[in-house]
Amino acid sequence: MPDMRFVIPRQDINRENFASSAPDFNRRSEMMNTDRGFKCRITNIVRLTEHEKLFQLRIVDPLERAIFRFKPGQFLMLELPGYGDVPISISSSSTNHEFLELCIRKAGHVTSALFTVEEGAYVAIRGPFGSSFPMDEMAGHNILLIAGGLGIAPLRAPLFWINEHRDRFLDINLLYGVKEPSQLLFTWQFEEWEMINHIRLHTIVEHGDAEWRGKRGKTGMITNLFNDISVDVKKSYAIVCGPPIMFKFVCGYLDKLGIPMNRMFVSLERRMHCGMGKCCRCMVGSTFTCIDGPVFDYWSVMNLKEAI
Amino acid sequence: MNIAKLKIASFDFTCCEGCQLQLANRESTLSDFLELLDIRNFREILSEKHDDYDIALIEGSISRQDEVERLLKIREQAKVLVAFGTCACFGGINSLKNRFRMDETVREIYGDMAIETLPVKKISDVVKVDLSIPGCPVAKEEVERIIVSLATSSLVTLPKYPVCVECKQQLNTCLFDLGEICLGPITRAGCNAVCPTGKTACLGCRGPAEELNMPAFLELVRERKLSHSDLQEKLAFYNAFEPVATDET
Amino acid sequence: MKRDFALDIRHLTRVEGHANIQITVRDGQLVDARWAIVETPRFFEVMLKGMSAERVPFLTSRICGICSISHSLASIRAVERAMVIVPPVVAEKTRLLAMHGETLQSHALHLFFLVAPDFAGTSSVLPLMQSHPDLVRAGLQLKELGNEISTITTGRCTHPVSLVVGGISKAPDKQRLFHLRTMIQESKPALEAACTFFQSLIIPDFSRETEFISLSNGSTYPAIGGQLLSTDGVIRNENDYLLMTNEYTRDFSTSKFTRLSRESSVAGALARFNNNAHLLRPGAREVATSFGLQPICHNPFMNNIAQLVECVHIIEDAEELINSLLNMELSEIKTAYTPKAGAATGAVEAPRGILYHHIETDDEGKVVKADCIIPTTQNNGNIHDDLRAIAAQGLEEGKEDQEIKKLCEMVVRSYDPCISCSVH
Amino acid sequence: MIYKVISKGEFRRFVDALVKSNNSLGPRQVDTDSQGNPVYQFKPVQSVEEIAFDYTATTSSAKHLFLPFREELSRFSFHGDDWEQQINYEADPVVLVGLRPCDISALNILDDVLLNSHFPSPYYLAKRKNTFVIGMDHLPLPDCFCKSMNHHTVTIGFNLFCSDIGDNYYLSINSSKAFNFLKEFEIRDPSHDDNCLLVERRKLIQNSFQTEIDVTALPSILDIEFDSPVWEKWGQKCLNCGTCAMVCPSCYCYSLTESCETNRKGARREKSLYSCNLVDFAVVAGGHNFRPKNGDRLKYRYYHQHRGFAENGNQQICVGCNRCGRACLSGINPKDVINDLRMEKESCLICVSSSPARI
Ligand SMILES: Cc1cc2nc3c(=O)[nH]c(=O)nc-3n(C[C@H](O)[C@H](O)[C@H](O)COP(=O)(O)OP(=O)(O)OC[C@H]3O[C@@H](n4cnc5c(N)ncnc54)[C@H](O)[C@@H]3O)c2cc1C
Ligand code: SF4
Ligand code: SF4
Ligand code: SF4
Repeated sequence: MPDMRFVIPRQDINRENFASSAPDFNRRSEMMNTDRGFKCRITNIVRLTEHEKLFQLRIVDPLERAIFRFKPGQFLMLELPGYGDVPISISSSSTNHEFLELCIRKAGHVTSALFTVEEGAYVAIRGPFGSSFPMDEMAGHNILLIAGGLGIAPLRAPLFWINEHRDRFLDINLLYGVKEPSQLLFTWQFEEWEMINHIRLHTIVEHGDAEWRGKRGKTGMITNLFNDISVDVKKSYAIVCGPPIMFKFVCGYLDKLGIPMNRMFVSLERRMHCGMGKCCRCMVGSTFTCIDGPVFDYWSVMNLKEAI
Repeated sequence: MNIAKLKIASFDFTCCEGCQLQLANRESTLSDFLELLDIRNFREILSEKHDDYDIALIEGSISRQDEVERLLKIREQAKVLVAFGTCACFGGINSLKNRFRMDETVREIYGDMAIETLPVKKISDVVKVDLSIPGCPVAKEEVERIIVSLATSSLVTLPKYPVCVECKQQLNTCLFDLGEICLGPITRAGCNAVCPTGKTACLGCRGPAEELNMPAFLELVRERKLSHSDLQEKLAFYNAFEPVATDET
Repeated sequence: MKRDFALDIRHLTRVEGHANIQITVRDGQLVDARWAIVETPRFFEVMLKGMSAERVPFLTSRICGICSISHSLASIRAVERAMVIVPPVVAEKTRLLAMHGETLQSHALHLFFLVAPDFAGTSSVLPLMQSHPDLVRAGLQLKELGNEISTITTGRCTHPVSLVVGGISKAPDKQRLFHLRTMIQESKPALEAACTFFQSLIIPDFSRETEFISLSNGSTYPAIGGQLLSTDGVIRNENDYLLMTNEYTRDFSTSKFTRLSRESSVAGALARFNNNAHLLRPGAREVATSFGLQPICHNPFMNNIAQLVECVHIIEDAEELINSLLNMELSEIKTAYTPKAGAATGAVEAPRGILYHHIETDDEGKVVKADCIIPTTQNNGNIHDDLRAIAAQGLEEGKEDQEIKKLCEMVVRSYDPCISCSVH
Repeated sequence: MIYKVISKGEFRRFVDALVKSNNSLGPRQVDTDSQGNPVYQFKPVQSVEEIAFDYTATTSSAKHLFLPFREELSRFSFHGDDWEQQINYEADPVVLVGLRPCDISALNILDDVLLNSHFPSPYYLAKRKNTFVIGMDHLPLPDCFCKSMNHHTVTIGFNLFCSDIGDNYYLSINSSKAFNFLKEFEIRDPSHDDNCLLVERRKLIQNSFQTEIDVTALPSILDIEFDSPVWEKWGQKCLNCGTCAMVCPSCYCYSLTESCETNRKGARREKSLYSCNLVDFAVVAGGHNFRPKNGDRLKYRYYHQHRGFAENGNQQICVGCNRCGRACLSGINPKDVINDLRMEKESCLICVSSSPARI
């Protein structure tokens, strides 16, 4: 029989004060709920290309919906129960509190399973996590948005923001390159962006087909588009999203043009398991992509080991 | 999650049938496990036979011509052919026979009786294998996990790291510290380090871990002055590793 | 009416391994009835050559997926006797407990998965899960108990890891032994349910006089080692196993045949019972009586009942073994030894009968010669002869072809043949 | 903190009372190695007799009691198309006897990473709060280098810490729980002599270290030497076996897996401790491996241990217990690796004008 005098009482971690505890473990316990996801209903699925779909999500619980806020550039962990969770950038407007949009490419285990679910299914999201594009700091400047391939997905959130606050910005150029014309995403928004939001849109593909050439579309690498624009380096910010190899060329070019490194922003991708700076999967040098990133200015990236 | 049952069949070749037997183990989840399956052919427990299976579990290695033909037929039918157990994946202990001449081997056991036998082959020497589940015997827990993954069309994976990870998680004393050679550092995990946990050396039944570092492993055995012949006997036991140089230096 | 028929069962189902039953009847006369094993041989005796003795049990356990513990222990016993190594008491008790676990698991698998469908008229255990859920649950519970005993004593239930020459490499965990004791107590209703079910079955009426061979040590129900004893009165020393078996080959079978005083003989649960019934634990003896089973019983179908009786015995015995292990200091578990030359036989009672391993080592303790004689090999002759007798009896009684076929299959299954094991 | 002195006999009675009333773990001898040395591990104990108070060091740290090697984080149960998520992070109280200062320091570091950072881990917190830690000092082993890491003493992170001052233990009591328990036993205030004995004991420990590592400016050296051939050299020896990370008291990297239950009525999210030395740690979708070579991965472990990551304010997280060095079958240990790296650096600094060719 245990001697009751020496039995250690069990301590509930949600209770703030327990005088008998040894060290001070009370800090930040208000953020305890990080492993519980918000349940979302998939309200709409749009097939963009063979490999990409746009998922529209609505947080089920009204209270959770009301408190969920994010900044352009942040990502969330999307959980498909039974399969796992993956980091996905939020691709919708940060002022839209009704729906979230996620543009997802079928890449592996979880994303393939996501491609089999239908509208009405329930998933969970954790987050938002990570750093964001400094939209306020960029106000009053020209913005150069450069997207390669799926890089357009994380660019959509800042783009929405810019469009909603169009008067705060000067010239906006969107450079968008993909491999083939069929891979161009969000084409239905191009006209709106150009006509209503006065964004100068430049697209380029690596391999154009006959139809593309017929419409006099450009072919080549994304860097070829630089000939079409004039950049006022003193008054410009750049946001670059795409495969790592693209950073090197694009940012290298902009650097040469004279845009300061701390005015160029990139979004990095690494394998993530937790999104909370604990699993150490997404380390780049000594920096966590999930907490310190995914959005970094180019100066920081240059100083990270193994970044690109 | 409602999913169609997997049309599965189980076939045994040259082996002890211990891997098949594992399918009937883990009694606590057995009925749930069988719920996932539509067993079309399984001689060991079932009298009916049907030939419309999608998944074929192949147990054992190949050591006679009629087995080759039977296997080729199964390959034609099966959408997913699974090498089930170490004998199927690597040849297993049966391969120890290959060190001897076949005619002498037969004479030794059967005298002058005419018995056919071929040098032992693993399944992938004969047909294409879609999925390998190693283990002597296979671990039912892993089989269950893989079958559930197949049923839910999830990713089927085996650990890529070596047994030492799981061994340390069991707080075992390393067998090298007890003066024995253990193949844990070069063998694929997934068995929960059963052998080192029972304090006997890992003999590598799950085959090589991914990107194993054989030179470093050999160096380790040399440095600790452990017996080279013991090492070779262990490496050869399941035929899962490339033979190593014989010099005793 | 004189009838013709040919029965050709290629790869009998619900047995371990590949074998065929062939019966030919012409003009109402039984022309031929044979038990033909076609399993691919693996040549273990050759593989063992040159292997160090300490590794032998790890190889021989792979002879059979069902009775791997018996094979391990037979090899270990042979090597220990050859090199004069005496294992500590704790090791011996643990080994015996391990054997019990294996036998329980094997008997449960046989009785519930392979035999019960015959009596219930189904093709496998799967439909029984719906029609007799309690019976299947009881079977699973006993099988699980057997597996758990093996796992706790040897590290895993198939292909043991901690049975080694000299003793055991790791002592069973006392916490888990406690848990095992609870499991045993909880299994008793399952055992009763099984007995009630088998009481309700009609055991085919068939008998053919034969010779039963088992181990015997005079004081306890046999398991590991002892003298070799036959119901015809032959007694031999363990090392003289060859005189007990007299192996020979038949051209239709990859598994060999054996004989002793008669054309054929039997090993297994019924043989153990016939030779040692008085050494069973009281509970087991009671169950035997309730089935009208008494020595010497010559009905092969009663082998199933003998297995059930043994389950009762094992569970009682295991409980006592666990109690005594729990009261011991489990520190001394292995005797140190230096490998040396020697030769000896290790005989154990595997679930299906006597299993002999004979091992000869050189000065470095490497195997120079090995011989394994498997219970099913010893039963082949008797199965073969029973097939002929039961088919003839069926013809005489004017039974339908299908009925004869079923009886033939059933009589083979009652031996619980372990075919891949016999062709090792 | 309150300081008291307790006789060794009375202390044993105290520990026995605790151990008998709670789930407890302490160092126990589990084996004898081939050299005849005892092997210790933290194992469950039922009475004070089972605790090896004079143990040297356990092979594995006590980390897994706070960060289990495998841990279920949450569970989903499915109903039709819908599901529910259940999370349970409660923990039962545990008494942990015999932690060394370095082990406790490692816990403090884990506290920093897992509690005082962006997203505190409730799972860890529950276990940490419910573990009653009794620390004990010891004379360093020949290969301990905790002094170099400044972790040979510890002032927080335990409930009770015992310094051996001959016939008595000098107790540092750091929680009211411990103080309450001790009220039932014979303790006294430290005398002047006791204080002197304590100082002497500390000096003795301080002076008994045989292994030292120069860690000055190590973080920046690690940054500068990111591409050093030293990594390649040690990487060639590394077996990618993860042993070092499993036994280390402060390695905490993990992986998450989700698996469906066999009856498909639910799924579990499970966390398993991982190691940056394992081959697939940095593999991303599509199969690209950011750290394909042994050396890259080994470097990352050292980078993490000795340079520190942001969540921990870029502090070193290695406490200098050398468990990794002892357990590594390839003889890779922090002292040799770091010295090698330093040599590299320093030999270059000496030859300011023309660097010698690398062999
Ligand atoms: C910040 C950020 C933003 C991103 N935004 C987007 C976006 O907007 N759109 C988009 O399409 N993609 C985006 N990605 C990429 C996306 O996260 C990956 O494509 C995705 O994680 C691939 O996951 P998968 O499960 O399909 O592939 P896999 O790599 O097959 O699986 C990843 C997960 O499955 C499990 N897993 C995989 N392999 C194994 C194994 N061998 N063993 C055990 N478990 C395994 C792991 O738990 C892992 O988390 C982003 C990535 C990051 C880091
Ligand atoms: S016993 Fe074997 S598996 Fe375990 S750590 Fe040592 S080498 Fe690795
Ligand atoms: S450093 Fe040593 S212990 Fe760590 S992974 Fe490499 S070989 Fe294993
Ligand atoms: S890295 Fe090695 S020395 Fe440092 S704390 Fe971990 S195990 Fe101890």
